[in-house]
Amino acid sequence: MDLNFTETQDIVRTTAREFMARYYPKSLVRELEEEPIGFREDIWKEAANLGWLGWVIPEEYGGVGGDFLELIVLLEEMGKACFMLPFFSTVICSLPILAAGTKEQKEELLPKIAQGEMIFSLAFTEPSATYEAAGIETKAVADGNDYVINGTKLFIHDAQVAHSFLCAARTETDKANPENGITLFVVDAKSPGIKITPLEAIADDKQTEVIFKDVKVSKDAMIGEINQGFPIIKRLLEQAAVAKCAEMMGGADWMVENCVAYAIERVQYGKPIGSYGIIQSYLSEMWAEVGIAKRLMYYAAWLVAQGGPCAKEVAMAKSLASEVYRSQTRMGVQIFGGIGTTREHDMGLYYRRARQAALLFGDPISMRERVAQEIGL
Amino acid sequence: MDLNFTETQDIVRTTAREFMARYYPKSLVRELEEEPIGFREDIWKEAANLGWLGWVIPEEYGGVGGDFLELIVLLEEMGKACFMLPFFSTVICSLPILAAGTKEQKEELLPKIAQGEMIFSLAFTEPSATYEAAGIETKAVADGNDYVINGTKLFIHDAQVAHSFLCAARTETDKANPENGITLFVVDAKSPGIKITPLEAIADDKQTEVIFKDVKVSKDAMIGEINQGFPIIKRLLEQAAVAKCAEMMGGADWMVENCVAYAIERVQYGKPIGSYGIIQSYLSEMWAEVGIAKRLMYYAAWLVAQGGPCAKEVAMAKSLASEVYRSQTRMGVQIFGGIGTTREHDMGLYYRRARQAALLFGDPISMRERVAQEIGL
Amino acid sequence: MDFQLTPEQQALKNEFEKFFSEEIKNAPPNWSGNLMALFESDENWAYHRSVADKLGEKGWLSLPWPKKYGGQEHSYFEQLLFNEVRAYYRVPGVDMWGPQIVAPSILEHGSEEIKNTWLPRISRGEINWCQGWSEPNAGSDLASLATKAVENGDDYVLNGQKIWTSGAHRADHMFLMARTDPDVPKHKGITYFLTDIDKPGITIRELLFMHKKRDYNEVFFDNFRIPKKNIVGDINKGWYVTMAGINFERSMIGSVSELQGELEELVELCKGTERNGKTLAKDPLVRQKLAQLAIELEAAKNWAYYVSHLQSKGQNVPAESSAAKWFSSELTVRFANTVIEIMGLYGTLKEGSKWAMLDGRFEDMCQISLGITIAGGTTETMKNIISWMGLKLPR
Amino acid sequence: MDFQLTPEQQALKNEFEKFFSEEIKNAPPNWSGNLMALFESDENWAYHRSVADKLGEKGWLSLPWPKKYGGQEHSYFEQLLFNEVRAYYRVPGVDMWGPQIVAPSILEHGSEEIKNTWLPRISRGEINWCQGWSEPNAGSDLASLATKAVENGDDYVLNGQKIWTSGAHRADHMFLMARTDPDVPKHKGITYFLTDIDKPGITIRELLFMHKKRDYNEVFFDNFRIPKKNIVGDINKGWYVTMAGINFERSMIGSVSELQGELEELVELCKGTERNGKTLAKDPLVRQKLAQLAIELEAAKNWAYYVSHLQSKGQNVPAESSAAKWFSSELTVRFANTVIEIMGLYGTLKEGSKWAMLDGRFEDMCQISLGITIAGGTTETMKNIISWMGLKLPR
Repeated sequence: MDLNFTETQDIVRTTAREFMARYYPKSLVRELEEEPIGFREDIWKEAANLGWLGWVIPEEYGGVGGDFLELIVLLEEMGKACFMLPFFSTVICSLPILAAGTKEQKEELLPKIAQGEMIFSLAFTEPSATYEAAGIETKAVADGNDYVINGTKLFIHDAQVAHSFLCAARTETDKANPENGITLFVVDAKSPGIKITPLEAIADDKQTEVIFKDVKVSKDAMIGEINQGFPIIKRLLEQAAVAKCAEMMGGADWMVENCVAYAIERVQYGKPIGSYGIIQSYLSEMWAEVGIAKRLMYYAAWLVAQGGPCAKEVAMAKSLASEVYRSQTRMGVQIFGGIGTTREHDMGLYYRRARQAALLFGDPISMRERVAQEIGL
Repeated sequence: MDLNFTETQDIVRTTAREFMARYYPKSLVRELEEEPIGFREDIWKEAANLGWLGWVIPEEYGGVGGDFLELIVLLEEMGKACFMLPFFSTVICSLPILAAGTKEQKEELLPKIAQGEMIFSLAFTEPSATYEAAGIETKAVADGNDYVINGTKLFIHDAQVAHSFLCAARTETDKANPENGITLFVVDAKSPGIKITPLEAIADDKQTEVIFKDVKVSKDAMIGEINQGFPIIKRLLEQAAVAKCAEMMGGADWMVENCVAYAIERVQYGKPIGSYGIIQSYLSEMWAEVGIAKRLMYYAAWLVAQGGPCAKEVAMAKSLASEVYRSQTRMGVQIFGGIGTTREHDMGLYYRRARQAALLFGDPISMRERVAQEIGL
Repeated sequence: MDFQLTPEQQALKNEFEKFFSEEIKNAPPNWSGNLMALFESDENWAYHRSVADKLGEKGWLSLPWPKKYGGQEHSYFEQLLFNEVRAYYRVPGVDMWGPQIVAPSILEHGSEEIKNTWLPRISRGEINWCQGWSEPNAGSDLASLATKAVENGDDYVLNGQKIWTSGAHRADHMFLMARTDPDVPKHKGITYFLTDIDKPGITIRELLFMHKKRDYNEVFFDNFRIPKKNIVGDINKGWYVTMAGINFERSMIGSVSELQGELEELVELCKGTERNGKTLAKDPLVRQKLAQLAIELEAAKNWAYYVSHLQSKGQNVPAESSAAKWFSSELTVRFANTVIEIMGLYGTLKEGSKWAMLDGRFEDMCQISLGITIAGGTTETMKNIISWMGLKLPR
Repeated sequence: MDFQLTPEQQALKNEFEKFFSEEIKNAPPNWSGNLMALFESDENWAYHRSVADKLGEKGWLSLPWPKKYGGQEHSYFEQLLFNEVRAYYRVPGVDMWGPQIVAPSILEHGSEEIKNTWLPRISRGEINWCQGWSEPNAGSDLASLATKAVENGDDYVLNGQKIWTSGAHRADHMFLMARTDPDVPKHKGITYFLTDIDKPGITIRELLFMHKKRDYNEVFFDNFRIPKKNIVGDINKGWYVTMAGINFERSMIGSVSELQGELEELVELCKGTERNGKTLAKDPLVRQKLAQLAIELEAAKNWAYYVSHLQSKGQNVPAESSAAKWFSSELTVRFANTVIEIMGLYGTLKEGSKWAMLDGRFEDMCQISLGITIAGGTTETMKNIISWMGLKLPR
């Protein structure tokens, strides 16, 4: 056992920090939040040049061939910087292609992803607002060499800039086991019949409603076997949940560091507020709980990277990170006082993101239910 | 609206405080906790002389003819003093007799209760450990002019000193509505077939298992109509739940007062611990939350006293008082530090009672479920 | 102890009920009734103004004042009933400051001239106030304020900066504190001024809330002149004038009552919303959460009644009212966050989103409520007041 | 980052597993494995002693010590694995103080004579220690201790009182701090002594826990003599000797691991217990509560591993280990209270009651765990350490 970061992990972190300091100031976060598209070609290209988009893609497909834990370190820094470009969406969609795509699909798609030429959006959730298989009602019906997709996808990130969707649709109805009968397709975002409508949400992340109306995709666009999409998606959701934890914990790090710094600097009644017991109590809890949640996240991420069963630990990490991030950002606002509630201060960026991220890829309640199943209840 | 205490309420409080100071020191609480019977005849007689046992019994039946809110004030003081004699059990059993008994039953039983000659124990709960009607499986079967009772009652307070039980038994089975078919009986504690076994529990209150094996009671011992016992019990349970709140909030008052006093007196690092921000944070929360829970309790008690519907408010009061008392006694231990965890210190008396009382006459979870029903969910 | 309203109280409450249940029907189409709603659009502001005029006419903006100054001589308890009913229906029309903060200060410390000049205008609801107290370096430690006022002929000339000035962009007047003597202990060199703000020397700059709505402002004074006759109380005694201004109905019933209305809507929503094949109303976790909110609201309501009862008996209740402030502001944050948990992904959608639930009011509330736990005394300051004034703990 | 145990670590862990899973079979019939269980009866104490002898023989009481003094030169991480496995099986046999508190102090500050006299006895598990640190007026502020030791020939003569002396009634030796110079700043006049306690001048009085079990004692010194050769480190330097004693495996893995075992039993219990017509395991509220406990345990375990990892790299980690102490002791209280909520009325029944569940262990734990949040540094002190040493906040 060695809980130190590897040298590569350290390098990834340093590079990411330098990148963010150089290209991604907080003022840009506010700009991107207020724009409908929220994209910067130059930054995207720069990220691609650093190999980030292809970090976990093997070299044979144009990637870096790095590992999942390095990606986690990178995502922490992105969370810390409130990175809004469609990196998360694209990378999580690359994972099932890598895991379940045919050689042809990999050769076609992965190099483009790695080079930053193909932005992906995951079209999974629907008005059922769940990550369970039963929530998928979008249908794909065979029609010659094609499938025809009909349905509404909701809470879909980054559709507004995506070149392609990774779309989960039902190709068969199995009431007894809704996990059967789901199939994954890569769908060109410019296909006729796709209608994208922005949704404004608390984190000003770019969510949309995506309606598929008689959208045709070729059979070749299927990732994995027909009706066998859910196991692939399940793995993807585990990876995405841990990745989301990394973003959250990166944000939490920002918050603890900045709250501590402010408490030392801000004077009221002639003393730094950080010298008052009640503020020390808040800050020590924040530091400890964030630290503890983060170690659990690393463990879950390591299990994910190992490729074995990790459903329990991922659910644990997602639930705890979500709860901790929510409650600690709540406390953080209290440390900063009025200024922390303003648009011009960064605290609100994190408070709002905490409330959104807690619900993405499994909210704490559903994650605890998963844990209950896994511990034998 | 007038939220002041009445003059009588103030007198009851003063009298009770004097009584406790004179007859009921904390050393006696420890003695009573360690004795299997836990009773003092002289104190009981003194309480009867003050009219406490017949406080809410009309004068025509030998009582004082006081009101329920005065009883609440008295119970607060009892809670504050950790009063262990079977006052609570006896008084809550007197309420349904008063409400639903025949004139003969009232004339026979109530004067004895008022004079302290008849101790009652409520034999309601069973191994099902619930206060819902469905939990009653003890059966009473007609046999000539008698009923024959068979079943196990569990978590029964004060059976070890009771002259009589108020026992709920099923005289009819109605699967569709388990509230039908329950009948109340007054059962002589010396009846053949009753077996009482002590249960040791966290508060060292006197709980028992009471087994009824072919216990005969006369039809005349029925309180209310056959099969119609549950509405009577329901009312009793509401009264008992609020009464338990009063005990809890009295205990909470003890705790806040004593924690504050100790925080002012106890010096560490050259300053009273009450001058440290984290301790001030604890104490201000304790004071506020206890105060808030208490006002809700008074409101519920007033509704109970009015005799109208009060299920929602009683459930609210019981849930909140229970949660607050539990969490505040937890904090209280932290204020006192080591000494508060010892047998010789009083803090533990309250910490232990908080954990027991929270579960009696409806635990917070079941009370919240009741509230959910009442607000239309 | 008697929780029954007197017949007079009940009659008055019925009158309030009747008025506000009607008046809410005049709300503009996008009226959310949230805290900052009145500032959000000209339409909303016009609605607020129209209700204010009606309330002024009815004498409901001066319920507890002496008759001599146009008041109704009601107790704080009747004021509570008014605040409760108005908030339940989410109707605006009461200036945040004039009737309950400025007026008590004037009543206690103002000269007859001040009283006769300002009180009638406040009771008619015609002034829109903003508050010039906090400064960047004077938050919880308010008495550290640095804005200077220097005597100059019949005026004082102000220089400095205020912050957190809610609604300054809609207001026409400001009440403020400024330092008139820098050489004495900080509480003893402050003076209390009233001023219109439609004149030179004052700059109002927006300070958006984290969700981009405008409530706060920064206000800058650059040789801003206020006539001496607009001083309330004595020179350098402004701190004590301010303290009189906290002597209003402090039960927080408004927040509680507004949430009570929200809870009722939520129950209906949960009964009509399916999730995973059953309604939210049937989910035991949702039931527990909503029940807990209902309990906390009922408790906060009873506490508010208690605080108001004490105040109506003439008691000064800093600890009790601080507990009310703390408990109900934190409850508002908890409430909004709990609703978002219950709604799940839908809960994060904003007002105006096609798929938002209850107009996205809770997405808004889970942010705006943070301000309530800070403005007018942070949660931590409330705990200090309880500790020091209520429990007499050593500092 | 690699969470896989090395083959050597895995082999060692397997050895521990094998030993303790066998050894628990030798427990006396009423052995609960709770914190104070070893003190509860002569049988329990004998069980503890018998395991201690075996552990001493295996060298498992001195895993991280230098070989020179009978140790195994393992890292703190191997010590953690030992502590984890032992706690999971609830086996006693490790003196609470000797191997992990007294020994590090001796190793760092003791003379060769002290080392050669005491270390072998500790590593053989033959000494039963009790701790003479806290006093009635020296709790969190330990350096205020007032017990005096005055030089007299070859001895020091002690007068004063100690409190919270766990297990003094079973112990045969005590390590203690006493004031040897009252005229210097309080940290600088304290000396560290070792002594046997089977001699005149010492009185041990029981101080029962709130549930009437005996763990604590008060200890009174009345001209109690300790030979000078039993001083560890220099005269008046005892405070620094003590500080070395906190340099042990501080991850709190033991508490966490014990609760992990409890959780597994609880899951089985809930699957087999019907309430209101269905098993507790099927109740969504119970599922959420147990899942939350499982999550917090897994988190605490990972944190413990992290702390131990840092320690095994030679880092001194006051903030991290304080967080471990705080989090896992509070978790123990939360755990016990949650279990009682789940069990309902049954949860309050004591060990030995006919109807008690899981032998009433949680009724006991919900009380005894309070001691863990206080002893060895209160939750509040832990937060102070984090604030001051971890976050560098001003005092």
